[in-house]
Amino acid sequence: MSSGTFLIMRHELLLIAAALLVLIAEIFGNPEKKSRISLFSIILMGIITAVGFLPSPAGELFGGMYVSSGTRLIMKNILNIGALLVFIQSVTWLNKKENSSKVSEYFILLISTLVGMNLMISAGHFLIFYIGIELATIPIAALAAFDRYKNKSAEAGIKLILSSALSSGVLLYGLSMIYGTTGSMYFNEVSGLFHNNNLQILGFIFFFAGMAFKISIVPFHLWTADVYEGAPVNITSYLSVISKGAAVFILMIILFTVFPVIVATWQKTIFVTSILTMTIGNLFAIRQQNLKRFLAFSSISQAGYIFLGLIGGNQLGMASVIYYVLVYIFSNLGAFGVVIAISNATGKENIDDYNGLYHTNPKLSLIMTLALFSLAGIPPVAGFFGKFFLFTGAAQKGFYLLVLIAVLNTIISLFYYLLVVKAMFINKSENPIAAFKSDFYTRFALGICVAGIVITGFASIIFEAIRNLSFGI
Amino acid sequence: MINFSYTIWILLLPFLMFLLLGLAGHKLKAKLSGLLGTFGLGIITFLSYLTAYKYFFTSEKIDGAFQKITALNFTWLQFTDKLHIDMGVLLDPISVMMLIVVTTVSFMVHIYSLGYMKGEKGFERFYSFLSLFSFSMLGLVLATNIFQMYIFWELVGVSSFLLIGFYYQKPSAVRASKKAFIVTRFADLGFLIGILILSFNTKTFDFISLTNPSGAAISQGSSIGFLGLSVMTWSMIFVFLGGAGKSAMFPFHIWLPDAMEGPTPVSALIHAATMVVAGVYLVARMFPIYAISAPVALDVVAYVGAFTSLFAAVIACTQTDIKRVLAYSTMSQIGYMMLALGVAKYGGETGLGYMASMFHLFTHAMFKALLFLGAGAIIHSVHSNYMTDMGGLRKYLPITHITFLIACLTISGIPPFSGFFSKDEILAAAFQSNKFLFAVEYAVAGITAFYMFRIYFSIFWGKDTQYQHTPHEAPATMTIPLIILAIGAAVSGFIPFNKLVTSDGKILETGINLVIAIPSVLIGLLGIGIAYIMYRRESTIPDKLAAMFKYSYKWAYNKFYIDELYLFVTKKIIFRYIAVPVAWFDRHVVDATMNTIASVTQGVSFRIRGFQSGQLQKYAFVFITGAIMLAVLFIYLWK
Amino acid sequence: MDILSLFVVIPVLTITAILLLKDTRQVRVVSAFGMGLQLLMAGTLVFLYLSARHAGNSDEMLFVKDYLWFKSLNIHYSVGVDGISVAMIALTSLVVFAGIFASWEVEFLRKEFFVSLILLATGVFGFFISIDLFTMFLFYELAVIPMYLLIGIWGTGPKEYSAMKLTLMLMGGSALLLVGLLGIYFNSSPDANRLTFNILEISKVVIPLPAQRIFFPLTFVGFGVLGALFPFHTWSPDGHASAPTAVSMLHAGVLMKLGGYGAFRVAIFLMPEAAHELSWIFIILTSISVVYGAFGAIAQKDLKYINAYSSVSHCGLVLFAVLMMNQTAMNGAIIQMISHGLMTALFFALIGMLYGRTHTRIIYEMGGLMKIIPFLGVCYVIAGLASLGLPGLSGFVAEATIFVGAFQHPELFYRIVTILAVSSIVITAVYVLRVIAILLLGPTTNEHFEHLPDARWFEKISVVTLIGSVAAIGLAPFWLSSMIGTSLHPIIDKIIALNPF
Amino acid sequence: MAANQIMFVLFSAMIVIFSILTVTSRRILRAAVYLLFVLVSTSGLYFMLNYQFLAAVQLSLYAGGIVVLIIFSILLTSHISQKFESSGLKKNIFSAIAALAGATLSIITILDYNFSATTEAAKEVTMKLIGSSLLSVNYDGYVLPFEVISILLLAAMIAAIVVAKKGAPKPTELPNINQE
Amino acid sequence: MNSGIPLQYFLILATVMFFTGVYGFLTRRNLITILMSVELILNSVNINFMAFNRFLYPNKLEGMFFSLFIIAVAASEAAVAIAIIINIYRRFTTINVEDVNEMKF
Repeated sequence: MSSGTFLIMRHELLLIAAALLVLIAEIFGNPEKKSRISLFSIILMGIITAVGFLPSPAGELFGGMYVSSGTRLIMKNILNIGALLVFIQSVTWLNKKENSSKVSEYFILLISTLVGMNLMISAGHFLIFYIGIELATIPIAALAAFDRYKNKSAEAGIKLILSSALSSGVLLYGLSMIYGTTGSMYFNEVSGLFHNNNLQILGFIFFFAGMAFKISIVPFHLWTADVYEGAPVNITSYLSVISKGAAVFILMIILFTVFPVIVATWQKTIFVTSILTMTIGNLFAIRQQNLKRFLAFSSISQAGYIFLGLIGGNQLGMASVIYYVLVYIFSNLGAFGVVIAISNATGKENIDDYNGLYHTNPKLSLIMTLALFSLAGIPPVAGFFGKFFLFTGAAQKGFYLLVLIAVLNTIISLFYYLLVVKAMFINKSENPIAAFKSDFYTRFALGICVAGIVITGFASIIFEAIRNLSFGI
Repeated sequence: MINFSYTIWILLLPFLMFLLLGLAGHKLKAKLSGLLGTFGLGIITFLSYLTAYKYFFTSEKIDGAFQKITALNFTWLQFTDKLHIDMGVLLDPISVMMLIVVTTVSFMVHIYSLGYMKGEKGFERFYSFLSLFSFSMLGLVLATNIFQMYIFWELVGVSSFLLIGFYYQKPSAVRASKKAFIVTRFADLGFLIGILILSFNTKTFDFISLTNPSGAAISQGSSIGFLGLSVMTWSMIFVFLGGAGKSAMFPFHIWLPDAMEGPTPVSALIHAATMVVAGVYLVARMFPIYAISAPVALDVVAYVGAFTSLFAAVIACTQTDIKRVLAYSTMSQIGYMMLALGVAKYGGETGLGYMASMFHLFTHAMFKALLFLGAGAIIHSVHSNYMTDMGGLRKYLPITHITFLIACLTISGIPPFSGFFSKDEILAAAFQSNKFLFAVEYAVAGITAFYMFRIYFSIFWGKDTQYQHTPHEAPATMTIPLIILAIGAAVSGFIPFNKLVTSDGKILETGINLVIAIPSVLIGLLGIGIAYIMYRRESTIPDKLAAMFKYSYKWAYNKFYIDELYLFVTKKIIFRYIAVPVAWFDRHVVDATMNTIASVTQGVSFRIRGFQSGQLQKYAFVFITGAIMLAVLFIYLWK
Repeated sequence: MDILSLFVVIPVLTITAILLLKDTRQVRVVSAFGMGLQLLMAGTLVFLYLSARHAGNSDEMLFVKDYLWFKSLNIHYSVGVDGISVAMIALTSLVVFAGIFASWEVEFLRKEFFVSLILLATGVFGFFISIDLFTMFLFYELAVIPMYLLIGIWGTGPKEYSAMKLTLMLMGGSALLLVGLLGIYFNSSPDANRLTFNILEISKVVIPLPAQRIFFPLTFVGFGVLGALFPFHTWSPDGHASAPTAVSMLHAGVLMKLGGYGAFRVAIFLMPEAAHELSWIFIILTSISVVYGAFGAIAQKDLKYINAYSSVSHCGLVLFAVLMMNQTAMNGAIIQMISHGLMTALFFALIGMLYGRTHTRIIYEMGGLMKIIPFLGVCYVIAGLASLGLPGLSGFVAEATIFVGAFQHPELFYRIVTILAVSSIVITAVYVLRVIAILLLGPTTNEHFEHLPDARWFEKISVVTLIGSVAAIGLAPFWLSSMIGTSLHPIIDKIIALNPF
Repeated sequence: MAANQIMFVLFSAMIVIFSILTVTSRRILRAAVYLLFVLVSTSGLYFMLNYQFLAAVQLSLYAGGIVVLIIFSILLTSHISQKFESSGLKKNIFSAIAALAGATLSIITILDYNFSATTEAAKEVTMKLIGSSLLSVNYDGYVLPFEVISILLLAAMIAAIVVAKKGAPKPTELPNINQE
Repeated sequence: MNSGIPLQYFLILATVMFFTGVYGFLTRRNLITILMSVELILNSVNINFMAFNRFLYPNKLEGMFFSLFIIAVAASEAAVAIAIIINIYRRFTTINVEDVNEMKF
């Protein structure tokens, strides 16, 4: 393996190395001081994230099975940032007694899912893509079932793994058809051999259904809420941003590079599903009381908006999707960060519990508000820019109707985001959550999120950088 | 060319006075503010007389006609290149004549109020409002363009509103002021629409270019028809609506009697002498257009004027509140003026009506102000408005008695008092052009004499009423204006109006037409005679008559139920059947639609919750069917 | 730092300063200072603008500054003003200044209140200085959102419902608007690589008519929602009724103007053909707004509702005039915006002060207040008179200009509709006088009110500022009118050039 | 009928029948055994198709590994003789409709497609070829997935342990801050 | 060895198996039997890959390798799933899928 190979594959290799290091630390470390493993993992992840930004050559490895390019690198970097944030946010929770025996497992599993995602993004072959996606899912299911003393956690785990198995089955079935009609599983070969025939479309739809499952696109989304609610909050946040983001990235890459021939078909597919997704996600979110469930549906509808960037198949759309995922990571992790902090301190996860939060914990409320506004796309925070660019991407190809439906949907979403804001600022509570001080990790992570929410929008350089690396069909 | 630019002070002074008294008045001593206001108006009066002298006697005439002089003019608000509101001073015979009327009466009222309003709360407020009114009225009179006139027209309306509602804690005063404002506002709407139509066609607001009989503007729009009448006619009718509102012509007359809730000096100034004749002034101002381009509109003016004069005169006979009687009498007299304008034509002999109208306006201002101030003096001493509470007052109020008598004789058209001359001209003009209208006016002359002497006899003669406090003559501040006005009323008939104020500015040769003069004096005397019989002493005749014509009396007493009709329209129709339903519609239909969208969303959200059943297999089912349906859709249905 | 950006920077600095303050009592002083500075700045801007025009600078926009922001989409942060925006900025500074004093006695979460209020103002200022559609939209939404908290936290009555409704409906408007703006953007240049959000540049091209037909209604209605266009006005009564005083002032006084301004500056200016073609629909809607709002006001009992409906009527007049698409009417529309902004702010300030004393807004529960609180009473009468269009106060100037302008429309239909709209002045008089009569005049009905205190110094500052401005415009409208008029020329030229009707 | 055709019919019949039995049998252990039969028959098919290596993998990993795992877990969680009640009729019908619809759709689409027979020479699937392909870093080489799958297996192992591991302390009650 | 058997037969066989698995997934109540249905599904996919590889693209071994890795992934998936199922059994004392629905709506 040459150094060039290492450079190209450094994300995956470093992550694997990190996983092994954590494993070694687990085995040889002092069992009394396991909490240090958290810090160790965070430092490792921090280093990996930083290294990821070093310039890197683009190239193909393994006869085209592994592809690296600027776009894919930036996607991986974005995921790394998100993962790092999740890591930091997890510390308080992991320090609890009931979790103390599983700290290193937690990090190893998370890192291995990250390896899976990175591989899947760099895939040049459906096999790598498939293994990557499974590697990114199976450990997550175990993590969802991490709270072994909670029924809901176990339920979340089983629902995730079984549904995901079904979706993988459907996806594979679709892939088998694509294979049967093209004779190859290499991305660049498939795209050349694709025609607009029924069997291929059927294969594509099944493939799409499998992917849509991962992104929680309606009607393949039903697992989302239950899993999000049942899983530990950190895992929920990880699922809702990192897993989803990775799936969006790879779907986008595949759509753009493998399926340009049937662009009309997948545009229609996306058109229908994104409308369904936004609307259904929003409609369900309205009624939710549990914040995790609430954010689950919100993330479903967010996925619908993200599809608007995909639909055009244009450079702008791609840039806006990548950019939006970045913004979304900050916003959603900001919101989850607050939920995690409060959940850790009080165990409360309901919107009603947040009544009068502003009077006791103003900073947390403000961060939550900022994050929710960013999710809703309210200026001047980054979410506004993200949504604007997504819609611009769709409008560029003339999907004005879709944009209109999407923006009308943002009103519904604004409604329920405001419900939370209302709870925190306006509602009175007999028994509000008492003032508490979060530990350093929580505050640090939230600080990064806030900075991200605020800066990502205004600093046009971020978007421009992404834009320059993006490509259209 | 004479420099008239000082006339700006005629406008500025009262405005400054208004600001001074309005903003700082409560800090001054009450008496000082009154004196200040009076003094200010004195200066204005002086300036006005100066202007009148210079205009009529020293200004240059062209072709034997008085010229319209734009003393000063500046653009206040530019709409388009041609349409712009200017603020300025236009001097021509009628504006100068009005200047005299307004300042004279106003000055008298200012002095009079020093006594009448003494000790009232809000004395300085009263004077600031009076200043505001003077400012507005003068601005109206001197307007160089129709929009300026409209502006001051509105201001006059609001000062009238403020003054009627001066006793703002008295519900009836509040109601009356509101009514006055809204009714006139409604009429002003017509005025504004008229202006819009007029300016759309003529592309100018300027009076001089509008009313130039040979100018381009005057013929604009008379050829464009709309609903059977020319556009010019429409616009003039609409403009007249505005005039009718201010001048309390039927059917906009209802506010005037109620307006008597205001302090009596205000009634004298605004609701007798000056503001209410603004409508007449407006028609006179636009007269060339009426006469040349919109004769139909002019006929409307004539008939409305005639009807109102008769209608009001009849009601006046039945009222017992002396101020109300005077108010109806005012309406009736203004009807005279309107009629006179309506029957006139532009220029020459046929323009007699125009001159007569202006003449009557002038004399009427004098004697009606006198009447009101006299009534004020009476009320001041008796503390009642009702003539049923009065009687035999001649002993207690000698000066008031004499001046009031002069005024009554004047209005009844008895020579040599001024009313005789002006009314005679009007009747002559009516006789010239329309015998029917002449007949009406002739009858009205008789009725007028009757009802005026009805109150005269009831107050000063009649039964000897026992008063709780012995009535006493008013102070000098009140009697002096009475005397001055009485002199004015008596002698102003000798002013040669035919040489000064005519439709085309040229001298009009007129004389006393005995054929008309003698019968009119006779009918006046007849009216006085009947009144003498009925009211000189306590008599049962009026009651008998009232019983005999029970229903007609009742109708007239109740002012022909016009007020009730209005009340019905406003309260019932507008409020209950339009405004309330609109408000209801807004809340329960428009808003409800918006709320329904929200509740439907929530409802749908609730209904579809079954999809999220928590059952893994149902999820899978949806997944599979979803995939299959998408496949079917995109393979077979929507390829 | 250019002068225009200062209008955004100063509020932001003020907010920062407030946030850094420890002592909440100083908050209002700092706010007043910041907004006072802003008012001075506005004065300076007016002066600079007029002197630049006087010096012969005939550019369409002055003080233009342009910074490239998002290169790939050609999004700029670009600011510039013409007479219209200068006037609107002046209006905003006045109202905000008065609003600060009107909320002098907010006790609950004072810091947050002033921060939200100034944030709202920031959005409005930003909107008026922007000449780039993107930043304009950004500031537009920025202005809407603090409203939710302001009403929700500091409001009265069904505040949560009203706040939510207001926010959602306004965001609904901005949703339509967003689509409209994107449509404009993608048609802003025949060359796909030279698309722009810059209003001035877009105005130089003709957007294809089929595109205009789609995007004009979207844009117009999008702004129209904020401008209380029938039937999208229903947020207004509830919102105003529940909002705290300063917020009502700002909202009715300034925020609703964003609608009119946007409809004019974006919808009509950039898409005149469609505007001309479709104006009849919106003319009908706006005339309904005008008359219907006025009738709606007659039947109300709550002072704020009355004023809210009257705002519907008056703002309807703005859109009505804008749609007439000629110089005079548009000029009138702008003056009406300013005039209505001032007087409705005045109204709401006074209503707030009355409410603070009597704790009711139902007119029938009050009466004869003139005697007890003459200062406020007189101010209320003045506001009422301004509202019904009394000459000498700003309302008349605006309405007269609008009506004369609208009546210049060459088509009979428009003139007849104008007459309909004109008739609203009577209805306005009816409800204004009705309120004045019940509220202020007549005998005092409630003995509890006998000893109410009259206005205090900060209230006087607030009210006098506004009345002064109302009267200034009313007495000397020519400078305002001509300042706006000159700025309208390019717009009118474009309309005339494209629509030789 | 040629031998291979007979074999095909045999295998496919077994696959279909046992598949259906797997998903319908009311005794769980039987179902597991039926699954085993299906998997074995499938490996028979692979033999038929000349993929001996994969057939072997199928037998060892699938039939030998997974099914044993399943049976273990059955033993852990159920009584062997337990007959569980059949699921609701409505659910069965709807599921059957969905499955039938899906199958119909797929089959129609498959039959609709004109597969062009290959003209390429078949590669001999020798162990050597498989081995070298599996370790090749070039085109058509599978070393990368081979390596990654090892990580997956490791992760899966850890995951399974994390979930199933006993002995972690029970969660402590949260301090109720509100009462402090 | 595959002469005389059309490719379609294999495909149909796989399809039937696939949807049988789907049916099982949708109807079986026991979590383990659901897992078994998943195995059926994956197995059917494998048949597809093998058949395509053999009939259409015999010069490369992509299909075969794909199947190989699917089997491996299926194994690890099954391992984790079974671990979770056992955990479910501990928590709920049942592995009936219909009883595992604490979270809904």
